[in-house]
Amino acid sequence: MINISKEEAKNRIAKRIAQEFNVTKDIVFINLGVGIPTMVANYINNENVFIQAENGILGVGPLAEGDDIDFQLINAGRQPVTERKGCSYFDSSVSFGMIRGGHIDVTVIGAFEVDGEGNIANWIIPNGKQLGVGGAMDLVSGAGKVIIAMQHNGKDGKRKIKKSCTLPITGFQEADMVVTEWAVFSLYQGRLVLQEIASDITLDELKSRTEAEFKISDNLIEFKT
Amino acid sequence: MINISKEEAKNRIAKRIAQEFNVTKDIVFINLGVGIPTMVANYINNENVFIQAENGILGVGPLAEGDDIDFQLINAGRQPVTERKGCSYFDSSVSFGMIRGGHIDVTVIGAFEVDGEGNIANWIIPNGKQLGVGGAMDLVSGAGKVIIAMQHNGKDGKRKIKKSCTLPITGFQEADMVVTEWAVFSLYQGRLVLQEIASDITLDELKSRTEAEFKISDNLIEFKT
Amino acid sequence: MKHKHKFYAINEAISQIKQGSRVMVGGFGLRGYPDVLVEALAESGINDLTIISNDLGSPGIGLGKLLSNGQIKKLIGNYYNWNPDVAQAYNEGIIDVTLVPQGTFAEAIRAAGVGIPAFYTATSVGTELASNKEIREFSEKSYVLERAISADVALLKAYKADKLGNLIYYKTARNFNPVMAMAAKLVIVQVDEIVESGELNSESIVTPHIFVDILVKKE
Amino acid sequence: MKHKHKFYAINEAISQIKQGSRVMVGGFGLRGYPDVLVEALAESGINDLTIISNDLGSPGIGLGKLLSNGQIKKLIGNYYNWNPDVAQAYNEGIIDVTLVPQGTFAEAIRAAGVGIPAFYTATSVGTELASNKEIREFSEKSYVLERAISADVALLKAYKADKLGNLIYYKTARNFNPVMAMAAKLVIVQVDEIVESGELNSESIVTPHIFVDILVKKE
Repeated sequence: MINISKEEAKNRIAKRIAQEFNVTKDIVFINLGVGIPTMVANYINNENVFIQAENGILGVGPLAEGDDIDFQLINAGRQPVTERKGCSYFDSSVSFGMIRGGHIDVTVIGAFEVDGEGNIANWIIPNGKQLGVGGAMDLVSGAGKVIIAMQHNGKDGKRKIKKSCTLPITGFQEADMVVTEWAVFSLYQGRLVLQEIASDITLDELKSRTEAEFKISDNLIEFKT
Repeated sequence: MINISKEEAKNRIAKRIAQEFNVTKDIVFINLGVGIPTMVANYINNENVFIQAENGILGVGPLAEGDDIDFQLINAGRQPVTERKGCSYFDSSVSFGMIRGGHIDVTVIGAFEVDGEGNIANWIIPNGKQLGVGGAMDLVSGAGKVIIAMQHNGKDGKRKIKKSCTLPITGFQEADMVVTEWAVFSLYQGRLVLQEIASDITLDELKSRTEAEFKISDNLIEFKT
Repeated sequence: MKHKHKFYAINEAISQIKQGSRVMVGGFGLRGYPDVLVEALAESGINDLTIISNDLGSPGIGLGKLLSNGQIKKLIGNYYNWNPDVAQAYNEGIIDVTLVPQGTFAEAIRAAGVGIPAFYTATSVGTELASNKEIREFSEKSYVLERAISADVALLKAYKADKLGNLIYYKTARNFNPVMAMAAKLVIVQVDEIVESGELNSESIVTPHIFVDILVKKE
Repeated sequence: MKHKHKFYAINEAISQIKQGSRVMVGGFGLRGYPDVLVEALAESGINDLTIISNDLGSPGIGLGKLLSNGQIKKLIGNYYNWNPDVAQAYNEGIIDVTLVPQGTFAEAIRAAGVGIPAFYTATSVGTELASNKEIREFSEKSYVLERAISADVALLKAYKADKLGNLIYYKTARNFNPVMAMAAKLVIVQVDEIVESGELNSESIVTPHIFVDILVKKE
């Protein structure tokens, strides 16, 4: 059983997702959840991509450091950020108006579990140490495309791509793409399809690490970052 | 049968309604409909009263004249107005949010008819030359208090304070006060009560000019402007 | 997703409107309406239009011209008293008119923009305009269910845009423009001035560029 | 109707809050929340409170202090992951918690402010948070009916106020403050600076003074 470090895994996922945004010549509006999704921003080098944070800003720039830190200017993960030129501020009802109204093209979001039908569980572990839903349900329901960014397996190898989610659902059949450190899946008509596989894992090993059944794309390619 | 000119009638009504606003020491927010209601502003001399216009301004100043006219700054009757210090602009959804949300204390509005139960008809004459509702229904339903400003009788003496409105209703039991050139009525628990009567009309004549039955207040006083 | 190149010539912008389109138009009483775009739409002769607007200008002026030209099939709006041609055309059965109370109209447009398909309001309960609509009680008060109002295209007027498409307005010319910017599939905005990105105060931008597709500068 | 004299000392302002009050508090993750007002509320010992807020600060910090103090009966909000005391108190049955998705939460507060008793949204359909709520189809898509959320008192934070009570905010410290200003019977705002009436740009005022009752200047 091969393994890579948690840090490498996360960066791999973030880099791969950033590729989705580095080719567009149109203007694209995205929202990045906390954790790996926020790291995606580090690898986007396309000025046509604008990042919205649900706490009320469109045009989030890089994370703020040193003297640039303004504690009143944060992203939804409470990290100090900077402004891009042409950024704007608005209240939470307008911010979620953008999300619910379908104006956000893509959301990248983490998950505890995702299943073969595209159901997402990412908001709560019952009776756990955390109680909160945040904007997750609004985002998976409202954004044009939902990309799940998560490590393929949990602690002690627990499989997170399930036949059927076991944790409370955030949204039904909302996932459009799942990116892990080993693979890229798309969801098409409620079916999970393997589109890309990393060179350092075999298909058999990937299957053993994935509870859900998946179809293999006729155009399967190597997962590159 | 006594009469006063239309102009005098209108001014009398506007002056009397303005009295309602010239005593308050609290801050009061009001919205004035087109016609006589707009004239009320000419007689308010209390800086505690702020006028909202539903096309998106709070803090309407006097009508603009001469060089002060800015055609992009109008009230809801399309008249050029001026700004008061501390005025603000907002879109129509916020403007009616103020109205529907109960933040406007008083609306003064004209009417074709009002009846003994406080029903108001002021938006349409079926198959007539005009088709429009504007903000009338929002205002009578949303404002804290509704004051009807209208001449007591229509053309050829037609009685406008009806037993029951004959024209399509704008709002049910929404009128709180009716001011005409001859009298001031309040509406209390769905009953019309004469509170003030002008010195140049007799009670009998007032009754003959009023279709609705009305109670006479124990504290009936003279209508003064 | 928005096209990067937002700057269109007037006729190029208007050519996005098709026969039978649902078109929202900003403005209130000839203030804050996109005069150049409306003029071009009148000249285009495109017809069978549903026009969603507060009013219809004055007879033969502004949106009134579309009616004179016979380009309108249906109106959704609230106050046509400034243009008696509307009542006449309606009474003669030439056009269909759906009247919505002004506040409900504004809220229903916003609702479409923010993904709310329907909401309840006390406005119009018990009146003709609520007949055939669902009435429901909340906390012992009656409300009417109102549906969101969306459009294919919005023709709007703003004061300044930056190059990204962020907008600010001028005084009461703001009116319905910001809510309509959220509620149409394609949003075309006529502006007086275009400034560099970053020149508008971030705190004062009224319509963020996420809501704007096309900018047309008034010459 | 608003009192003309809007300027209150901190404790005078906080004394408006009663045992059992429903209190909305602006802010997101300790940014844009009225720290001085919350501190004074914590010191007041007023209890049995329902707190309506995005989050509950951090353990023992900001609104977290009200929980440590045992002043809270119920929470209505959406994200308590920054303060694990909340899950613990909830799991132990010490407090009641109603979770509302963040966007629905913002919209429901705005709804209360603008006289909308209820609205439909697709957010949370099919999830636990929509269980026991009415589901309804519009144009073949399912939506859940959500009720407005109002309060007795709102404790807010703005950047500048003018003497009338008009408000502007600072960057992402704006968040829930403007919608909460519309939705409470009594609105108390902590501001950094108070300027003369007329000194704020009329086009840039975010919260008009019609929504503001009391101003408290942070010393």
